[in-house]
Amino acid sequence: AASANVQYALKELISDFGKKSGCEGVKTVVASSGKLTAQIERGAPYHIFLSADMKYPLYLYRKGFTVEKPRVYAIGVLVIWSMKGIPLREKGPMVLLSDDVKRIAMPNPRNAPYGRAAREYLSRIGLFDKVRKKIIYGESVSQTSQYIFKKLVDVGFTAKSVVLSPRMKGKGTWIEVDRSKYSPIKQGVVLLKKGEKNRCATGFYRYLFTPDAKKILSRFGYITDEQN
Amino acid sequence: MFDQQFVETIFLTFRLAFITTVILFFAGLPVAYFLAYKDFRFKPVVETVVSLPLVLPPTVLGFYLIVLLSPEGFLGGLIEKISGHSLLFTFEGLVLGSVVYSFPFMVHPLQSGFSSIPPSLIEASYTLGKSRIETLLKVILPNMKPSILTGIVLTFAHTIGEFGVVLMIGGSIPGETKVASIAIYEEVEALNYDRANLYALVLFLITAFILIVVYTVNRRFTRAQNL
Amino acid sequence: MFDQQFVETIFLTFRLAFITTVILFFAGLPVAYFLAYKDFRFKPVVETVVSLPLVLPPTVLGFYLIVLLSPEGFLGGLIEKISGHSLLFTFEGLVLGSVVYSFPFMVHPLQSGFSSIPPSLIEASYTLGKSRIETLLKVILPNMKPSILTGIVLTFAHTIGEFGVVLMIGGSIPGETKVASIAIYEEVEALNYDRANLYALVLFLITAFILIVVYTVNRRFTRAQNL
Amino acid sequence: MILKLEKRLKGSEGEFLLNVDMDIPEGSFVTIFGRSGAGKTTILRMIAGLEKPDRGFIKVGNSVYYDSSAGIDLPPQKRKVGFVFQDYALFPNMTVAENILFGMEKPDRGFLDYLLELTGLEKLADRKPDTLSGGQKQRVALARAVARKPEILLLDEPLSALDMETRKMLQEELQRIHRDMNLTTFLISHDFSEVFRLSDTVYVLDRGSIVKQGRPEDVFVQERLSGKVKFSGEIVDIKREDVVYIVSVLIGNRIIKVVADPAEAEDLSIGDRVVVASKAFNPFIIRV
Amino acid sequence: MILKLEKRLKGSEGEFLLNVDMDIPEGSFVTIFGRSGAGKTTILRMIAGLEKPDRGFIKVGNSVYYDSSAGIDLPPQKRKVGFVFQDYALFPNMTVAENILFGMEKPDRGFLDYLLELTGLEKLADRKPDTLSGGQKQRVALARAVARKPEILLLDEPLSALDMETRKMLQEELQRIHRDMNLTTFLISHDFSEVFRLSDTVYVLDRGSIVKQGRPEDVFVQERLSGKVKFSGEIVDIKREDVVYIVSVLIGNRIIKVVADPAEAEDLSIGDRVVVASKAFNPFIIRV
Ligand SMILES: Nc1ncnc2c1ncn2[C@@H]1O[C@H](COP(=O)(O)OP(=O)(O)OP(=O)(O)O)[C@@H](O)[C@H]1O
Ligand SMILES: Nc1ncnc2c1ncn2[C@@H]1O[C@H](COP(=O)(O)OP(=O)(O)OP(=O)(O)O)[C@@H](O)[C@H]1O
Ligand SMILES: [Mg+2]
Ligand SMILES: [Mg+2]
Repeated sequence: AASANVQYALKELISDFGKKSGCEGVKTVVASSGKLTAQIERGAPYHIFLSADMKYPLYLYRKGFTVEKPRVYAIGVLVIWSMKGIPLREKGPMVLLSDDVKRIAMPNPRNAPYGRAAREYLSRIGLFDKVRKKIIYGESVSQTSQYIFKKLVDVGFTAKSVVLSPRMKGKGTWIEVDRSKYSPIKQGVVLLKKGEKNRCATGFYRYLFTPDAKKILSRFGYITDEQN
Repeated sequence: MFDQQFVETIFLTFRLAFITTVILFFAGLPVAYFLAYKDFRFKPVVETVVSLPLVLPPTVLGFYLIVLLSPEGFLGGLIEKISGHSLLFTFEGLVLGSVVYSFPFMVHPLQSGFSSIPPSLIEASYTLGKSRIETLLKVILPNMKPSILTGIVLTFAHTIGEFGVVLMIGGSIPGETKVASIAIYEEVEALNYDRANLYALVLFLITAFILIVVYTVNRRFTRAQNL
Repeated sequence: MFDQQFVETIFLTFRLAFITTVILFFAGLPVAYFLAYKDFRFKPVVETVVSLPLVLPPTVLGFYLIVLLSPEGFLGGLIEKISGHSLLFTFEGLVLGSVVYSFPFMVHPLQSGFSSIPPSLIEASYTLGKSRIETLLKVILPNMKPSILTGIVLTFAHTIGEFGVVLMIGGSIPGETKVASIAIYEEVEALNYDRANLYALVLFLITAFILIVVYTVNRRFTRAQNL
Repeated sequence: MILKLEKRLKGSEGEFLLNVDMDIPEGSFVTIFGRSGAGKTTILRMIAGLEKPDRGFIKVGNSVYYDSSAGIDLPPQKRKVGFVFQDYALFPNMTVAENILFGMEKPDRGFLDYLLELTGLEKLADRKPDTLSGGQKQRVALARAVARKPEILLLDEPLSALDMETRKMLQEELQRIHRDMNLTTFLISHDFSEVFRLSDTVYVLDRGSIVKQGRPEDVFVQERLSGKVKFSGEIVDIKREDVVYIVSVLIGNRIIKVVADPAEAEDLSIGDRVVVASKAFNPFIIRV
Repeated sequence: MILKLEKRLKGSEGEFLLNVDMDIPEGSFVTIFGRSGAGKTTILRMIAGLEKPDRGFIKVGNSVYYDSSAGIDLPPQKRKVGFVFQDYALFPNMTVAENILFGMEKPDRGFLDYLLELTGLEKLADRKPDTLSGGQKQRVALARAVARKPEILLLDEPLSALDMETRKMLQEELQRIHRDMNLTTFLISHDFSEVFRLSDTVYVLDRGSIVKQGRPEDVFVQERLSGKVKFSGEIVDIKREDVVYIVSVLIGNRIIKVVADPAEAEDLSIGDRVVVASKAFNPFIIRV
């Protein structure tokens, strides 16, 4: 099971892992972290849970559904993205204050880590209260990305993995925001008790921390431990 | 416990359900009337089109609505040209989305209600010089109360519970488009089960209260004959 | 384009919708019959309870179902004790969830259909020595076809489109619980709009085809009299 | 069969008590006669089990259909009655033939054909009731009620929508059915001739109570004369012819022309109800 | 008014063509008489605009209701007709009073009270049709049709479910309404006396064609005699009394007892249709 925003990278990881280990056809189930957590709690037959943050894996760990403590397999990177030609590169984040920007999308901070990061970032640079009225909340990173991509909003916050995804690559303009102005978006993974006995599951879990995997992850816009 | 945002959200929810139901009743009536009393070649096609919004997952329907309503979309452009602003991420947009999504829930029961009226009643009204409209209001509608009730209850309850479309085209703006179903969803996602339960409970109680009143009043007027 | 998983998913979707509709028809009939023909004090309460599943956002309903059906939950424990395995994350579980969620869509139209039958027809059948069952099958049901159609179409289409409950208690397991609505959701989430559109289109076309056939056959039998 | 029924009804002149007590030999043909709203239909409905008396007792042959004191109340299905409803209550989803077949315990094609022929509906066998004329519907209702081969036949104005000719024919058939199947038959009718022709016993009901009962001729005929004759009728025309007036009086379906002198005629006008009498009347009978 | 109608119908003996051509003076009272399924109701429905002739022409006063060649087809609302339906078609959601009021162009309490009294429904004014007896429903239907003060009154067996007494009373009222409001009235009835009492002209319809027309007495009465009398009737009883037989013959609602000698009586049996004749008959009239 994996939360939505890791799935592009996940596809590559799985095929790479498949080639190397012979575990073909690792199946993925994609939903939001909250739903997956609720399901796992009730005995969903998942082996590994790749979350978009640490909260959900920790929750499951505390409740005793995991084999060991959650580990960080990647750190997400927040970007501001626009399809409407807002001069992000030139003016930086302050462009959000301009009248050209009427609507700003961000994932909902209540349940999406990228949303929390975006809000924290805006508060730290003192913009949050000023742009509050312009904000539209997307349910998830991907919905927020849709809002941006469909030009329903002028700019928006999303994950770097989105703008680097095969479909979005090269569309619009985006900038990374100052990484020191928000707490790192640690993406946690846990090996679930149901997967403890499964050779492929444990194999894949271990594979996630190999350099091969890290290379793929960083290609998709994640920061992995070494670079940190 | 019941902070201001909570109350605001609940209120917004019932406002949306109420407005949607009212609009759908008046929008659904002519369509259902037409489908029940006219026979034409392509009627099955029209009936199918009426049912189709149901087939799409609400979020997907919401997605297509976004495409349609976005300033670049056909409808969105038109609306923006006329009214000066877009419907997306506004309460009006939510109403539109709910209306589209719940359309079949109103039209179908009304249509089957219309077909259950004995034609001789309608003929009698016509020969008494009453226009179609007057016949509709005074003869047809009062004699299809169970179907009207079905349409209204299904639409109302469904609009309260619906969240896919709303989630898509609303943007969860507190006081404007953040209705209870979305609030509950968010709370569940955030693992705040207590608060989700509270929302659900309040929603449940208010709706249950409304429905019990409706059904009790209805029972007064149309007592079943124990057959 | 139509790889095996695609076909499998579409097939699973219609299988779910079909099974759910059949179950709901037979489960909804007695409830609707009872509500239409019996009058008792707490009837408004029962009617309200029947409508309430609608009020909850589907994912939330799904959430509560999970809680109920989990091996620790009351019902789940019972089921596991009896059948030896849990319903959660299985096709049977999906069916159960859809049945609960779509219940009002079947019961309401049937109930209003029952009330539209002139009591004298039922009396006539009784005096001809026909039992309640035979009267139901041969006299009542054939004369409330529009309502039955409404119930079936609403349930069927709604089950196809529903994804909140299914997502929650199904777990999106390919070939077992991953129905089209979820597939679409996942593809949209993954920004694979083309594939999402393809799913939606195929779903649309098949359902449209089924509905057009149903409506055309129905038109044959119950022609509207242009009034 | 024994029939003791009590039920409060709301009529056009306020509440009243329907209260009847009848002891009817099995196999007899009983007519209930009375004004609109007197409670006739209600009696039949209670016999059929479609309505519950406030108090009462119904026994047919050896089986007790209803007994309020013993708490017995057979459901309609268990009472072997055939009911022709005042509003027909045909099943719209079935054709004429299917409606009739539905009445039978097991489908009997031969009997169906017989009933269709009896009611002159052969050509309409495959039509739905919606497209039938009033009289045609009524005939289907009759055929369907008989199809069940009931013990008791309850006929609520079964021929009222029919023309004289069809009606006479069906009356004869009803009589035959009644005799052949030894049915106890209850008829509600407003037609004197029908009542005379068909029934053994007439009960006249008024506001829920039986005010008269007996053989039709005892109940309806006040005068019995053979040498003298009196007909009541109505003046439909008065015409002057030379010095006398010719007064046309409608009696039954006949017009009698009576010569009246001007003094007499002055008193009369069209629409008056009159009696035509004759002192010297030597009737003889010619068979037709 | 002029009425030319053609329409193919499917009857009990196969298809037939309803084809009538009537020229009716405004204000007259017309009866359509005929067998079940002859097309009577269909004619009224076409006049009211509820059914479309295949071809035809309907003109009332100066307004053309229907003209197939000119493509004119007024909707029912524009035709000022009052229709009493064979199946009443009362509005179940309205009380008796509301049903009648609904028929009026504007509510007229006084007229309502008059109509309620006329039909003897005062006490039932607040009842819903479901709880009425057959005859009560029929009276509501009549009151509602009249309430509109129509130009043409179309009565499809409007009194068939009523007892003689109520029926006679309403016939008189119908006549008065007809005269007072100068209505053109069409009546469908199977009751001879009703037809005689009420109508100026009778059209006898058979399988869609008019086979006879004229004044009631011309259409129905074959013999005209005053010194001689003949009544057709039916034998309801034969009893031996000493050496003679007393034969009871039902004529209209009367029983005539005729003395017959054994030779005569041998030939007769109950149920036979007979003619009672008398050579010497000196009728006189007594007003009642
Ligand atoms: N909708 C219809 N479709 C086909 N045939 C019809 C339809 N309505 C009536 N008919 C047929 O037309 C004929 C005339 O019907 P109509 O109702 O005019 O008869 P009627 O003279 O009023 O008879 P009754 O005295 O029995 O009421 C009947 O044989 C009937 O079966
Ligand atoms: N469901 C009911 N509730 C209250 N009153 C009723 C109900 N059904 C019938 N009545 C009343 O009971 C009385 C008797 O009705 P019933 O139908 O037995 O009359 P009826 O003798 O058959 O008259 P008709 O010859 O007019 O058919 C009527 O005055 C009627 O209004
Ligand atoms: Mg009656
Ligand atoms: Mg007729």
